[in-house]
Amino acid sequence: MNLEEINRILMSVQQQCRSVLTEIESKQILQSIGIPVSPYYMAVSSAEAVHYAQKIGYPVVLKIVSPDISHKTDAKGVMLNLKNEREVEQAYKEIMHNACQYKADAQIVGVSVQKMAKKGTEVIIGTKRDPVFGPVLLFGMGGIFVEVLEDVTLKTLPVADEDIDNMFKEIKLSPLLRGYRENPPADLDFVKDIIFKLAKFCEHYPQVKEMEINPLFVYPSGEGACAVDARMFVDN
Amino acid sequence: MNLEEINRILMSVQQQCRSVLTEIESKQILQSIGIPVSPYYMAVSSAEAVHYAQKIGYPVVLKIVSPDISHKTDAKGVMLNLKNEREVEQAYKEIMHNACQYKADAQIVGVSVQKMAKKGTEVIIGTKRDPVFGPVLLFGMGGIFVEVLEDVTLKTLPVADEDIDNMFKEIKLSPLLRGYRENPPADLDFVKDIIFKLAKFCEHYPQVKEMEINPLFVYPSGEGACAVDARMFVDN
Amino acid sequence: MNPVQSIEYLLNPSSIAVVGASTNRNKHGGRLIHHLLMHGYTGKIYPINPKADNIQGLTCFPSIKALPESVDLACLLISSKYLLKTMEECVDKKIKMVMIHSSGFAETGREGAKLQQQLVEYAKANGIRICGPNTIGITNVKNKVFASFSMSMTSTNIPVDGSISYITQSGAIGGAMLSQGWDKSIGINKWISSGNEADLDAADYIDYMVKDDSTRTICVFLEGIKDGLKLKRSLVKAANKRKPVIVFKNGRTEVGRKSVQSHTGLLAGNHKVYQAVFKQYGVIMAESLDDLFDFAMALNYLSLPDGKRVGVVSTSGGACTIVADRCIDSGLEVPDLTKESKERLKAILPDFGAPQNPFDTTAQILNNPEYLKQGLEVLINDPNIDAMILMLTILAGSVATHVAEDIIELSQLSDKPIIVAWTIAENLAKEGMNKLRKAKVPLYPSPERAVKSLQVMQQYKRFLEEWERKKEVY
Amino acid sequence: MNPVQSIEYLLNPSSIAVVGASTNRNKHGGRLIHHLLMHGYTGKIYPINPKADNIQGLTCFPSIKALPESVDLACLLISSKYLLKTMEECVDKKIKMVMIHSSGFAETGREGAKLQQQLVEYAKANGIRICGPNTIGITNVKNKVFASFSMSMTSTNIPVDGSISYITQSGAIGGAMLSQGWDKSIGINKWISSGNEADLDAADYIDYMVKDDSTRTICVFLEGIKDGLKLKRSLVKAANKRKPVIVFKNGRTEVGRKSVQSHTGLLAGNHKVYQAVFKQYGVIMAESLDDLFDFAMALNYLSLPDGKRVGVVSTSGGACTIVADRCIDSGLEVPDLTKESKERLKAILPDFGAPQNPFDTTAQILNNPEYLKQGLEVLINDPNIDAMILMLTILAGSVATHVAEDIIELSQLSDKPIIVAWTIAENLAKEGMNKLRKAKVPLYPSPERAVKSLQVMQQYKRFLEEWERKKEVY
Ligand SMILES: CC(C)(COP(=O)(O)OP(=O)(O)OC[C@H]1O[C@@H](n2cnc3c(N)ncnc32)[C@H](O)[C@@H]1OP(=O)(O)O)[C@@H](O)C(=O)NCCC(=O)NCCS
Ligand SMILES: CC(C)(COP(=O)(O)OP(=O)(O)OC[C@H]1O[C@@H](n2cnc3c(N)ncnc32)[C@H](O)[C@@H]1OP(=O)(O)O)[C@@H](O)C(=O)NCCC(=O)NCCS
Ligand SMILES: [Ca+2]
Ligand SMILES: [Ca+2]
Repeated sequence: MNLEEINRILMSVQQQCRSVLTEIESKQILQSIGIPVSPYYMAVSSAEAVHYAQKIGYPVVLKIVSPDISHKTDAKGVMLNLKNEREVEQAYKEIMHNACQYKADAQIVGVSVQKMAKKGTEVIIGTKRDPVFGPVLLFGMGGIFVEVLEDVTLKTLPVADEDIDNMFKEIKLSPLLRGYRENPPADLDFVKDIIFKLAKFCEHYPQVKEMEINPLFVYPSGEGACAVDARMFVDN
Repeated sequence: MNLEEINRILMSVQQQCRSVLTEIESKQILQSIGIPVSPYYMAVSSAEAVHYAQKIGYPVVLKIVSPDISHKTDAKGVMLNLKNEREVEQAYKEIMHNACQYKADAQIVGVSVQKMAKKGTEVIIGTKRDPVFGPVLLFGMGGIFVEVLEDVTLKTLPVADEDIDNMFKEIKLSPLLRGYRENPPADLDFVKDIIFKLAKFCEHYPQVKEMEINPLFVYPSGEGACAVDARMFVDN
Repeated sequence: MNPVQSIEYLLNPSSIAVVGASTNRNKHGGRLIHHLLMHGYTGKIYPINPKADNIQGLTCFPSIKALPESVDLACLLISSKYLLKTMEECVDKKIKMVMIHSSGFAETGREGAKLQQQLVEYAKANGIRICGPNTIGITNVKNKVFASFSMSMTSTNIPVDGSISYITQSGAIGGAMLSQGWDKSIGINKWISSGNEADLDAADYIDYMVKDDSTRTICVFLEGIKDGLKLKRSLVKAANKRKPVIVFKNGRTEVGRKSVQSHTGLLAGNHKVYQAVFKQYGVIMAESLDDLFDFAMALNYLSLPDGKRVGVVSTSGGACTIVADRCIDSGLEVPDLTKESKERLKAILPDFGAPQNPFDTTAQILNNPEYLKQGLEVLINDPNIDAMILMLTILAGSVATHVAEDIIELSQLSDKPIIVAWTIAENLAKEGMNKLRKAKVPLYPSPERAVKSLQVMQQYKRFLEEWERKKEVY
Repeated sequence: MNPVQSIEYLLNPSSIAVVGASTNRNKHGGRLIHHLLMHGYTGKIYPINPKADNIQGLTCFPSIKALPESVDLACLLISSKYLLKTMEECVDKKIKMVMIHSSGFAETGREGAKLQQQLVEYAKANGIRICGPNTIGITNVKNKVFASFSMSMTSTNIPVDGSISYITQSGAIGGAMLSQGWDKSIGINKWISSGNEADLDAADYIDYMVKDDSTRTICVFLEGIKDGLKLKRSLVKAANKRKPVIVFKNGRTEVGRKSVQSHTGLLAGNHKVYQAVFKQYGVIMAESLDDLFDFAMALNYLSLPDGKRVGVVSTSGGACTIVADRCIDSGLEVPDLTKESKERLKAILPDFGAPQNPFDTTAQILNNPEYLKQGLEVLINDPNIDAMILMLTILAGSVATHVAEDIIELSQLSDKPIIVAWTIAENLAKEGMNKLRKAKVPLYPSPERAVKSLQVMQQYKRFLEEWERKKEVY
């Protein structure tokens, strides 16, 4: 864990009396605890956006970055699969426009330019603080499943290796993780490692009230996983 | 219902002492009872495949057609999203090769060239004959869900309007049908109409033992649905 | 003779011949005669046994042929070998209805199945109907007909004003549950052990019960059915007459199906298809054995609730919470009370009581049992409430009897259903509990069983509304 | 004094002062004294009541101060207004453990919560521990301590050799279930109504029961907990000692949580998080109230099964199917028997019997009750079988008693668990059923409750194996 980096970010959020970290700040923290994220850059103009898009390599994703907008999709602040300069410029303008429509007074940090991550099995990993039992880990299938099916399972800390294995078995769609029909088994060891890292981070920083990686793209065994979107909330 | 067309197909299958209809035969029957299918042509050479692909317009799908191969994906006999001539030719050769690998003695009718249907909500509709209660209708979410979650519901004939409405409510993922987050509600009236047509067909032709449309792509309300794959089994 | 008429002879015979009657009351033939006499059967009993001339005080005849007159019902309790000969004598004697208790037919395999088939063909050809074979008997409490050798017939204080009918394809399970139900004063009036259903089957018996005015609710323990369409026709008749049919379907899993096949020769069938049929035709599914009579009590004694808003009253805070949780988890609601109701509750409550739904009378009820009745009255008359669930805990002796009387009084004044859960050892509140049972207030030993029964009533109400809209298709 | 020592004084007091004792046996103070005397409490009882000098034959003292010596336990049954003064007297008298029965504290809202807080602070400052307030009392059957005014104390033939301990945060639910459990001869030995848990809480009581050698199984009726980490520490101790903890968690839904809050002042908390904790720490969750003692019976009396392969024996084909279905639906298996077992079954069976698992003795058992024992013996000794479920139906009278004796004999010979479901009216097979209960063979009124209890044993076995692998992390 890269403690200075984490403390720096948390300190700056606190100074701005904020309790919500931006996606970028959340991803920076994930990186400093050893969790891979899709590469990203912060652009504050459409030209910068194009510059970074070329640097990362198409296709790219543009997302609004603002502490006041946590549901980016509702604010139409996410443009996927942008394949060339023109589309990036167009997307930048639209995102900025939609953000004002959505929340006129929102403080806009800029637009993040991210690599369009390779499709993987979508899962969700999170932590929350329960008033009675302390930090709680959450694991479930991502996207529509987690909401419609509520296909999630919880564990409280401290948590053992066997408990994480149970998490993978307890969810209804667990066959999808262990390889189903033509899709190969997911890299669950890698996911377990991510969960342990989040647990350690959670214990180390009690001021972090809630954290969510949704979605985490999990690739076939041996190919790891990638945090595609993340949110964090701190006590203030 | 176009009875002559149906009788013609069933007669020919019977003459060949077959109990399994090919995808094409099944789709012809669906069309003659008024159920839309993705446009298709039968090609018996890679040149014919390219010709039909241009006629339908890219992207296209190529699928093996053989009464002895009902699980086409297991036989690697399905190639999706073919965008140009070269890909169609390549796909044709591969499919034929895979089919022999899969079942050397399989009687190959040819390769069907189909329009790559616009993505919709995947559902599964089927009928089966129960030894005690006669014809039974099946409805559920398509693809992986139906298998891993067994998210299906049954009704026996005769069936009323209210029973079909109940089918749409009884499945676990029913919120996905009634419009969820950014995806609009599915054209359930159209699906109901398809189910009634299948029920009538089933009562009319008791020799049809089992039938399955998997997947049926359902589009937003008012935009109908399209049977993308179908199977039928008859008593023989 | 059509099935319904023949079942009239089965359940209301004015005369019964018992072939294989015995003086020995440890044998089936002896027990059946004893049970008929013990419960005061009013018709004529003709024991048939070549070796005896008097059985338990009744003149005995050597054979059916020797009978002075025909009889409405012949109970055949002799080994399958002699059956065909006895059937011939029955035909000659113009007997229309026979109950064949002997086992050794389809339930024992191919040989037995063949024998059973011969029997059925002979009966069909000669206009005689069969209940069974392999049946443990029938009961019609109101008409004092206890024609069965099941030990359940030895139950005491059997309720005489019942209107629940119970059809079972398993004699042993049927008898076991009948004894439990009667022991709890549940009004099971007509009982039919249908055995292998070689001739008359569950659908025929349901048809009879649908027509029978003294039957309000039909319970069925079902292992399998040969003619599904015939069953559907019977269920349509029940739905049209708004008579609830509650079914426990046995043989749901692969191992269960094999077990049904090997014990009855019947095909248990595809459980998912049965569930679909039950849902379409309004059959209430008993998930566990207890559900059968739990649901029958609620459906039989009470009028259906208008909606799913439940008023909860209890003598304990913990109990209020259990019932509230259970209602929400089974799709019922526990709504807030109107402003007027809250005011009326405040007026009768001690200072620390909370005027809300669920309403906890607290232990104050021990000093002032009136609380419960006053609380109940406010909630049951609240327009936001469709039905009441009342959970009693450790009220004993006189307080308990007093509370029971109040509940009975209120349930007669309102047609909103009141269901009672009473978690206490029977012997501590015997008198109060028996008053509730006599007054046909549904009483359950645990909160979960009480809530489930109310939920089923509400589910049946919604089915009847749906049935009105769709019945012409059926 | 640490919690475990103080609870020793609570459950094994050699002397008890009852402040608010009364001659009037309809008042709580009168009932508590009466129950102590009725069950032969061996220690000294000091009733405290300024208005009386003799209560139910015991010399009465005007106040704690007036007592000739200190006491191990003081039961305070006076209105909350006088409590603080009485507590001061207890401190002067060196009394270490008080049980405060009075309500009117946190469960009544902010005022009461403040009063409760004052009480707790005073007690802490002066080294006195509190059970309650708002507790209905405690029981320790083996030591004849029935210090409670709950009506459940009037239960008769309470089993004296029990080893189940039951902690409840709801006095009324606690008493209601205690009376039901004892009525079924379930061996509940120690019982604690913990009330508002202002000082000693469920975690403390679990710690005590884990250390207590006469406790084999711990049941808890839980509404909410303030200190979750403390509870986790207690569950670790229980797991390390392989003592099963069974919890019914109340307040699971939104409405339920509000109800717990308004009746106890406790926070019911997030039910999903509680479920996660219970799964991680091996707590067995009672889904319904009946589950608490159903599971306790199986876990307390039997050794855990090695696996999930179940042998099913019944006197009825229908019952075989119900149990088989239920086993499969709850993740257990009903495996085939070995060739040898099948041969041995064939040898003892009449021609038409089927040598298989599930094994149906058919009604032949009435003529030859030995069948059941012989069948049971073959299955329980089959290497493919880890546990037995036996379902009896309508065996009555002497046959029933005979069969019960056979089952008891077999269960003593084998350490594979045998669980019995007996669906029959109690009065028809009283003698047989009581023999099974006395011999500590788990007996259930329905097949579903029997299978669920075996499934829980198997689940706990798997937890203990997992715990060995992961306990150093905890
Ligand atoms: C039908 C059945 C009970 C007869 O068995 P049983 O009582 O041992 O047979 P018995 O040979 O003793 O015959 C019974 C009586 O009928 C008499 N009997 C025999 N043949 C007779 C005949 N043709 N006509 C009249 N009486 C006859 C016998 O003498 C005997 O009387 P007794 O006791 O005074 O000597 C037996 O074959 C059977 O099927 N048992 C299972 C029944 C069952 O469990 N059914 C449903 C369970 S869900
Ligand atoms: C504690 C409680 C029971 C007392 O109520 P009560 O019995 O009506 O109160 P009383 O005023 O009658 O006092 C009880 C007795 O103590 C006596 N008493 C009163 N103050 C006393 C004092 N300071 N010291 C000793 N005795 C006292 C009274 O004279 C009375 O005796 P009596 O019956 O011989 O006259 C009541 O306040 C209460 O809290 N009830 C709810 C208890 C409960 O249900 N707890 C848990 C349920 S889960
Ligand atoms: Ca009424
Ligand atoms: Ca043993």
